[in-house]
Amino acid sequence: MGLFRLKGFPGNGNFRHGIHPPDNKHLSNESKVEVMDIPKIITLPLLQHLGVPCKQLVKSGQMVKYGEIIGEGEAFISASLHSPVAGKVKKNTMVTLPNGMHLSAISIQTEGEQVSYKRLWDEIRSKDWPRDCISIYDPLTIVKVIHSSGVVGLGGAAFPTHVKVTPNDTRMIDTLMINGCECEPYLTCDYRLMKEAPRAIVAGALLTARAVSAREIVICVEDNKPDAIQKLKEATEQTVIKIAILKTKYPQGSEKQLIESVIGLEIPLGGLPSDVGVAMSNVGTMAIVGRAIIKESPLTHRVISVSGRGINQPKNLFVPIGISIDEVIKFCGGLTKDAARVVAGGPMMGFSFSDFSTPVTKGTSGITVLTHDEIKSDEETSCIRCGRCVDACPMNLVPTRLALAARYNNTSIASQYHIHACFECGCCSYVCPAKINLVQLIRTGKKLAAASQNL
Amino acid sequence: MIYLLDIMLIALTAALINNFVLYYFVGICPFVGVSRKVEMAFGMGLAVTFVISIAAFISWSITTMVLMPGAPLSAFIAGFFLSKEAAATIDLTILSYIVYIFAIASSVQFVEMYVRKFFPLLYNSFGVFLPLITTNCAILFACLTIMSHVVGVENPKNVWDLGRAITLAFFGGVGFTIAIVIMSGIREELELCDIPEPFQGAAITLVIGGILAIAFMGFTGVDSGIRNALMPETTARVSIKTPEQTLFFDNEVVSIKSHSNQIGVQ
Amino acid sequence: MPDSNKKLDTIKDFKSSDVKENTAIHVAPSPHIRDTKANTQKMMIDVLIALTPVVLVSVYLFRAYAVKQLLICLVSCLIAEYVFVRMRGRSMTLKDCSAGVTGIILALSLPGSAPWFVGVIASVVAMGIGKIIFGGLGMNIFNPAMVGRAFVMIAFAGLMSAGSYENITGLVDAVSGATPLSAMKFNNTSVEFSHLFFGNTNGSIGETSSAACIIGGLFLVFKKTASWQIPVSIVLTVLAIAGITDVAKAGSGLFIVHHLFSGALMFGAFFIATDPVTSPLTSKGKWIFGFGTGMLIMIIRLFSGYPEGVMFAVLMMNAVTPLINRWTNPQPMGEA
Amino acid sequence: MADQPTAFERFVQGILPENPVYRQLLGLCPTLAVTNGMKPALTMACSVAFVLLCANIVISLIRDLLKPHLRIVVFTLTIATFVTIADRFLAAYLFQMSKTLGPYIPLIIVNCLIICRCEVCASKQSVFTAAADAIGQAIGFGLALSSIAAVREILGTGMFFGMRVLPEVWPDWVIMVLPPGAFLTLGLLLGLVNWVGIIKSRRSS
Amino acid sequence: MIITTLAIAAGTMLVMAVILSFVLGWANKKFKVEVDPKIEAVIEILPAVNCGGCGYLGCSDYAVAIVTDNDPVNKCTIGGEACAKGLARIMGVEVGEMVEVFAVVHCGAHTLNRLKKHEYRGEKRCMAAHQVAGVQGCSFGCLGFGDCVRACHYNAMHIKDGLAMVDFNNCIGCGACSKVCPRTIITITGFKKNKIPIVACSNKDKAKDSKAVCQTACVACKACTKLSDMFSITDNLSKYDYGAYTADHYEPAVKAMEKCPTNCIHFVGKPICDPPSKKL
Amino acid sequence: MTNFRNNNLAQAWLVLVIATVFGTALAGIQIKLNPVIEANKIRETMEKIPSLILDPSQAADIKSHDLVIQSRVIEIEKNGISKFYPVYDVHLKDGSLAGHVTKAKGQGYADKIELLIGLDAGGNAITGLFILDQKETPGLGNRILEKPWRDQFVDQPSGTTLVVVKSKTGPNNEIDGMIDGISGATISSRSVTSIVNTTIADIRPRLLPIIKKENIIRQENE
Repeated sequence: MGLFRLKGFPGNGNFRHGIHPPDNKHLSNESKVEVMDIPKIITLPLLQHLGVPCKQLVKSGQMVKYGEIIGEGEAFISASLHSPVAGKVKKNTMVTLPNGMHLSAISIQTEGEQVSYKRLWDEIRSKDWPRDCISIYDPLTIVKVIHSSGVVGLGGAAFPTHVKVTPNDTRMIDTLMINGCECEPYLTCDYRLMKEAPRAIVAGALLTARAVSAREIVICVEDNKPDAIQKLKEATEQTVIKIAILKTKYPQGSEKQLIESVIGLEIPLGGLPSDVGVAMSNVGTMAIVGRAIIKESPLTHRVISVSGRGINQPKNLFVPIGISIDEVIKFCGGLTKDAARVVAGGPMMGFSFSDFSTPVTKGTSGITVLTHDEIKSDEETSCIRCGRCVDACPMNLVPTRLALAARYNNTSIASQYHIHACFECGCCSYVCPAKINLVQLIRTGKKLAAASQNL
Repeated sequence: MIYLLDIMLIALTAALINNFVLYYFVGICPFVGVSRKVEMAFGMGLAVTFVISIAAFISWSITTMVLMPGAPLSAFIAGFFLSKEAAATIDLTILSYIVYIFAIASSVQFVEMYVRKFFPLLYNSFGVFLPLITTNCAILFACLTIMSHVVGVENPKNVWDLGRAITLAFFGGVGFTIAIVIMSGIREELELCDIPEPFQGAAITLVIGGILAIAFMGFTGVDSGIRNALMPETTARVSIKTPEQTLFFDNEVVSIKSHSNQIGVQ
Repeated sequence: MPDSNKKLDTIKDFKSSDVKENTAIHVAPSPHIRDTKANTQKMMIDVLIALTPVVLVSVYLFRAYAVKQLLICLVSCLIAEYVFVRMRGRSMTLKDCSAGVTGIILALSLPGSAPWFVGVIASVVAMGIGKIIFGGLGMNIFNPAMVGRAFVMIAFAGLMSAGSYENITGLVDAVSGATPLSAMKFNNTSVEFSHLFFGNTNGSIGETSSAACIIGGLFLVFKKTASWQIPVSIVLTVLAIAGITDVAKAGSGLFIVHHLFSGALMFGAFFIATDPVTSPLTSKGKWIFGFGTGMLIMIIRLFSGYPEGVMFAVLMMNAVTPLINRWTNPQPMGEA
Repeated sequence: MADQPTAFERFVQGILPENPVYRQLLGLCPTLAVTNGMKPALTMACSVAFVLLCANIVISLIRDLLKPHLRIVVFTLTIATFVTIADRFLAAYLFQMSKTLGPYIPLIIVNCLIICRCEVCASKQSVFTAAADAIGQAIGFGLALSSIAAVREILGTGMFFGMRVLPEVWPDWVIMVLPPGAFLTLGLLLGLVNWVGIIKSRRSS
Repeated sequence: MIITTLAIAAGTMLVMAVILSFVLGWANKKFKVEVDPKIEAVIEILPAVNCGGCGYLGCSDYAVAIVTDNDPVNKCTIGGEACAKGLARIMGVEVGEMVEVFAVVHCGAHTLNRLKKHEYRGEKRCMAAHQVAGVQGCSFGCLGFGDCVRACHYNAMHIKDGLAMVDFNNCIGCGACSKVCPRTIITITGFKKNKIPIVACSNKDKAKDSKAVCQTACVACKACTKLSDMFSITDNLSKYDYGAYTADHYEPAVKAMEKCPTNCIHFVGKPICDPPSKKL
Repeated sequence: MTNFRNNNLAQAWLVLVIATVFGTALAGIQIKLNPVIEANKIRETMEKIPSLILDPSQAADIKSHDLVIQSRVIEIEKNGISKFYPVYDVHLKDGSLAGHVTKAKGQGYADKIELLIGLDAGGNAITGLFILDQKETPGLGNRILEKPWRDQFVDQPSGTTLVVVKSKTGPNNEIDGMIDGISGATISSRSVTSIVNTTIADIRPRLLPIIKKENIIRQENE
């Protein structure tokens, strides 16, 4: 600690503990982002973000155009929904999202004239994103447009972005941190985006910084992505944006860990980045923000990476939100024979699912298909208190104790040892030699603790 | 120096070597009952240590003043009715058990009421443990041990003074605290263990107590080791002769004829 | 757009089942990948590998005595584990090798001359009272091998003194009868360093050769199966206390050598105290644990009636390990 | 409290269903301390029986005079008196045994078992019932003590009541007559009793 | 000599007793702390032995726990049954006047009835599996990993063929199982008769969706509501009004059970642990 | 009247009565039993004296008032601590001095060990050793109770310091001053030996003057 200092930043580019899983990014990091074709049917769940579901605005049988608002996020913590295709609204269906949410979804049958998705992607990766005329945008307008465009964090949690950028009197934002770490193994969508469309990210970052009136903008990238760093450096020339090159380590991309790495501050337990004067956003989100404000087009598409040894042709794709995962997999050549588990997101924190008609949502950062060999795990044995999980936990918790407490439904011990501080990064499960499902147990323990507090 | 060493060894013996709980088996009830939480156990230990010291003070005073043969107070009162020699032999040690248990019970109750009224905060942290202590054998045991070192000791110079008495009691309480806190730590851990159903609760506590007792046996002889290390034996210097008694022996009967008093046994 | 329409048609024919064909997709909560390098069984096998030098030296030195003791303890530990686990109606746990490790460590900590039933009783106690009664591997508070050994040590004290060892091989002739530490404590005689280091002394079959223990122990530490903090802190503490005592007595230095390399110090520091189940979780806790163990070892060795203190010290520190864990419980990020 | 148990019920309950040691976990100090041989164990059991019987009878006789807030004081006073009597008789007529038992005879005063019986039974029921209760509980206590003492003495010395029952080759398990043996034996026996109880209740249900 | 000794002993005891009663009596008045009269009443009943057997720090601590935290009244081994009854009277928690309550599982699908089930690899707990999509098609039904079995202290829950079952002989209606069920399909229901009808389904999806995942799901066909007005349909799910249940409602309910096209109406309760179905 | 009823003393009348009654009863028991208990305590030591001084054959046919035992206490001061040795001078009926028995206490392995040491008249040799009280490890340390081991002390000259050896093998077998240690309980055997050594060293000089006095008395009688 402290031996290596990050140049120009208070932090040292590293955080306590963490793990080094094989990143397997080579499978897809050389393949350029490809643009998916317009799907025949689009399914848009009404809740694709954290918070309150949006209110459906269209009825069955109604015709919608590309980019038309079909669901309105009325509540503060909610996001609007826009149609990525032109077509006819069909009857609502029930979908079960990979994260277990069972909810109603608008489905749209493609009909009539469509926009070219290729053009949309070209727009994003073009080099003519403005860098100097940002000041023409009023901060409040920026927030409003972000809200109305339905922008949510594309890193995985899908937290509505306008909530983060809404100015707050009590907690002043000092630094805007753009998270380009992408510490999850396999995923390469952020990397490709940074490499192919750095200008859009920069534009979005400048706009967001203006909205939150941050003095500093930092783009954080792990040191295993030299190409992206190079491109970003070029794109950020003559701007205030700094680039922090961080140690490759999981979970470097978690906001608490990232802030510790770069700024050297710890977010208080149960607090938010804004408690230490930081606003944080994903690189993908920044590109979308730039697009929403400058091109005035809402969030309808995103970049995902489809990777893993269980897929025939790992690819990075520019897909419309609401496209069925079936089609995505089909586009990537289908599953191999030994595919065993399909995960929405990365293998550490993603959600596995079995129903391939599930749509891609705003929070889907990738689809990872793992093979039998990769997930083969030994039978669970007893915890021998070796302490490896303690040495791995980035939150400095004692996972084994939390997990045992959860297993024996002992919520008082669980709360005493701060079970709620766990953000389920999976480091402990990864290193556990006894193959105990620590994270899963802690997750149930959190539910139990919450339930017992409510009683 | 020698007195200090003596005190130190009494303390060490009471706290670790001959631990009240693990060697003498006194205070088993709270050891089994009130050892589920470390905070609880620590509070209990503190309360016991406090009460045991008070009880030792009271019982030592009563024993030396009233109960033991020739105690000043009872001899003084008896002096009104009897000759001086007879008054000096008044022996009330038979009342000792009753007196001790009453001294303990009333001091516990008094302290509890006092603390509860005037120090509610203190009461919440340690006063709540007080009622549990009356039936704690450790306190009575300490009083009895002190008594055995005060009454009926052959060598008048070996009779314990107040300092030794309180040291024994206080460190006996410390030893109790150590044992119960260790036990509570282990039992908190056991909350997360898959203990066979029949052994849950008291049984596993006793088994752990057994293993702890084994571990504490490692301290056996530490006191004499320290004594030998710090104070090697040296040769005698002065000698004083003391009064003589004549005794007669035969196979069946012992009779003692001494200059002062005569006790005949048939 | 005619092109895209044509493509839409192909997608229309495509069903969910096509993707899943010939594959067995299953679901599970995250994380989906695991570190495949380490598992409990491998850790236990590491311990077994680390024990090989000690076992080999003990067999070389004590011949049939060592073989007999090792076999008795190993077999009876395995049988005891089997029987007790069956009594509980739980799934068999022999596969994780922990019973084997306990058996071998137990055998190595017994003198070769101890009769057969000592090994058997020690094994049954180690497995039953030391382990299964707490719920099996990982739940035990005390080191099972040490519980077993302590039980027979106190139960059959007469049989457990290595003094009754009969010299058959002629290899162990440095001191007749007494172990180096008891010779030192009771007779004020000392043994050459080389004998202590290579093990040509009397004692429990595994503890005599410090060299073998150090080799095995370094392997364990290198494989990260055992933590390095505990052995280091134990050795440092013992070194410091023995050094101070030696200086106070104006000794020759042999005193330090004796305390470091004889008795079960090296064996205990590397193989017994490092048992992850019964030692603290955090590295701070491990330092405290090692320091406490070293202190207690020296207190027992210097003052108590026992010449040797590793077993009692480890048991006592096992008992306070939950408290150490409590005091050194890491503060979650952002809490402090 | 109309439905107080009858004398016979009290008597039977004390022996096994409400065994003071195994079921109620009362009076553990002497249970652990004096059970390294059958003789001290039985002497202790007899002393407890004597104190229990006398205290129960006396309390039952004066039960109508008891004031609620002073009842514990009276109990303690009575118990302490009878304990003193028992102690002195042992010292006078069984001197060696009295020396062996040492402070554990006076510690009967704080044995929860007796105060518990005074509270539960003697202060509410007639002399006859109280006596039956005392005898039942005393038998239960004696059984518990002798079961532990039997295990400890036989394993620890190969003897029973001081007479050799196991062959000479039997290696004495010295630990059994030392403090750890007391804890372990009681713990394991307690587990065994619980186990039998669990099996019984499983079968019946 | 003898007389004097006796007199002095008696005198010592008397003096001690007098001092004691004076000091404690005075202290009792002087240091009196006002407490809840209910707690005082409870303390009166408890034996005041302060043995700690209940796990509390003495009798008054237990009394406070009983009054303020509603702790069980039967923890005092010394006081025994009589004490527990007295305490129960003070606390007014008389058992026996209330309707018997039991746990009821609102799901009737065994493994074979479930469609779109996938192998689940992970912690075998309902709470963990509930957070994973696609363990089984139905998002409402019983996961069958037995969180309720582990929560039950009375050996009254069993998993049979992937479905939680209540053993009504052992169930005391404590509600521990319903608290841990992540899908809240276990409810604690008052049983006015030995057997009452339940709707063994919790799927709130429309008929098409629920049929797709389960053979025995309620399809909200309203057949039962026509036969008995005790049934009502809310959220595509039939519900039974237990509160108004009387003996008169037995026959219509039986008819409804027979009529139900997916066999999701069952009669459950004592004396049998019910594997309820007529055809399957 | 009501005032009186509420008085603490009036409330506690039962306690007062019981306390008084019980106190009297106990005192009665004390008066009755105390002599027996005291005698027990003395008998404990007295019973052992003949076997410690006399040959076993002699000890067996000791008759009424065959021995006259004179007790005294010898106080030794060392390092500021004074030690007390109760010494019993045993005379035969004819007035001749048979020997001395002394009670000695010392630290053993586990706890204090209390011994009776028998010395011949003049304190020149040990005639017997008996262990009154010990808490040594059963099976190991408490083998000091065994007669064969204790008998090693008999006939050892009191002038030499006794030494515990590992095993008295070979020609050393009969050498004075060697005590065979108990295997596995070196500390206990050493403790006993050192208590014996210290005691004899302490009291031997104090025995001699009396012996002289006894001799003078006898001579005068003759």
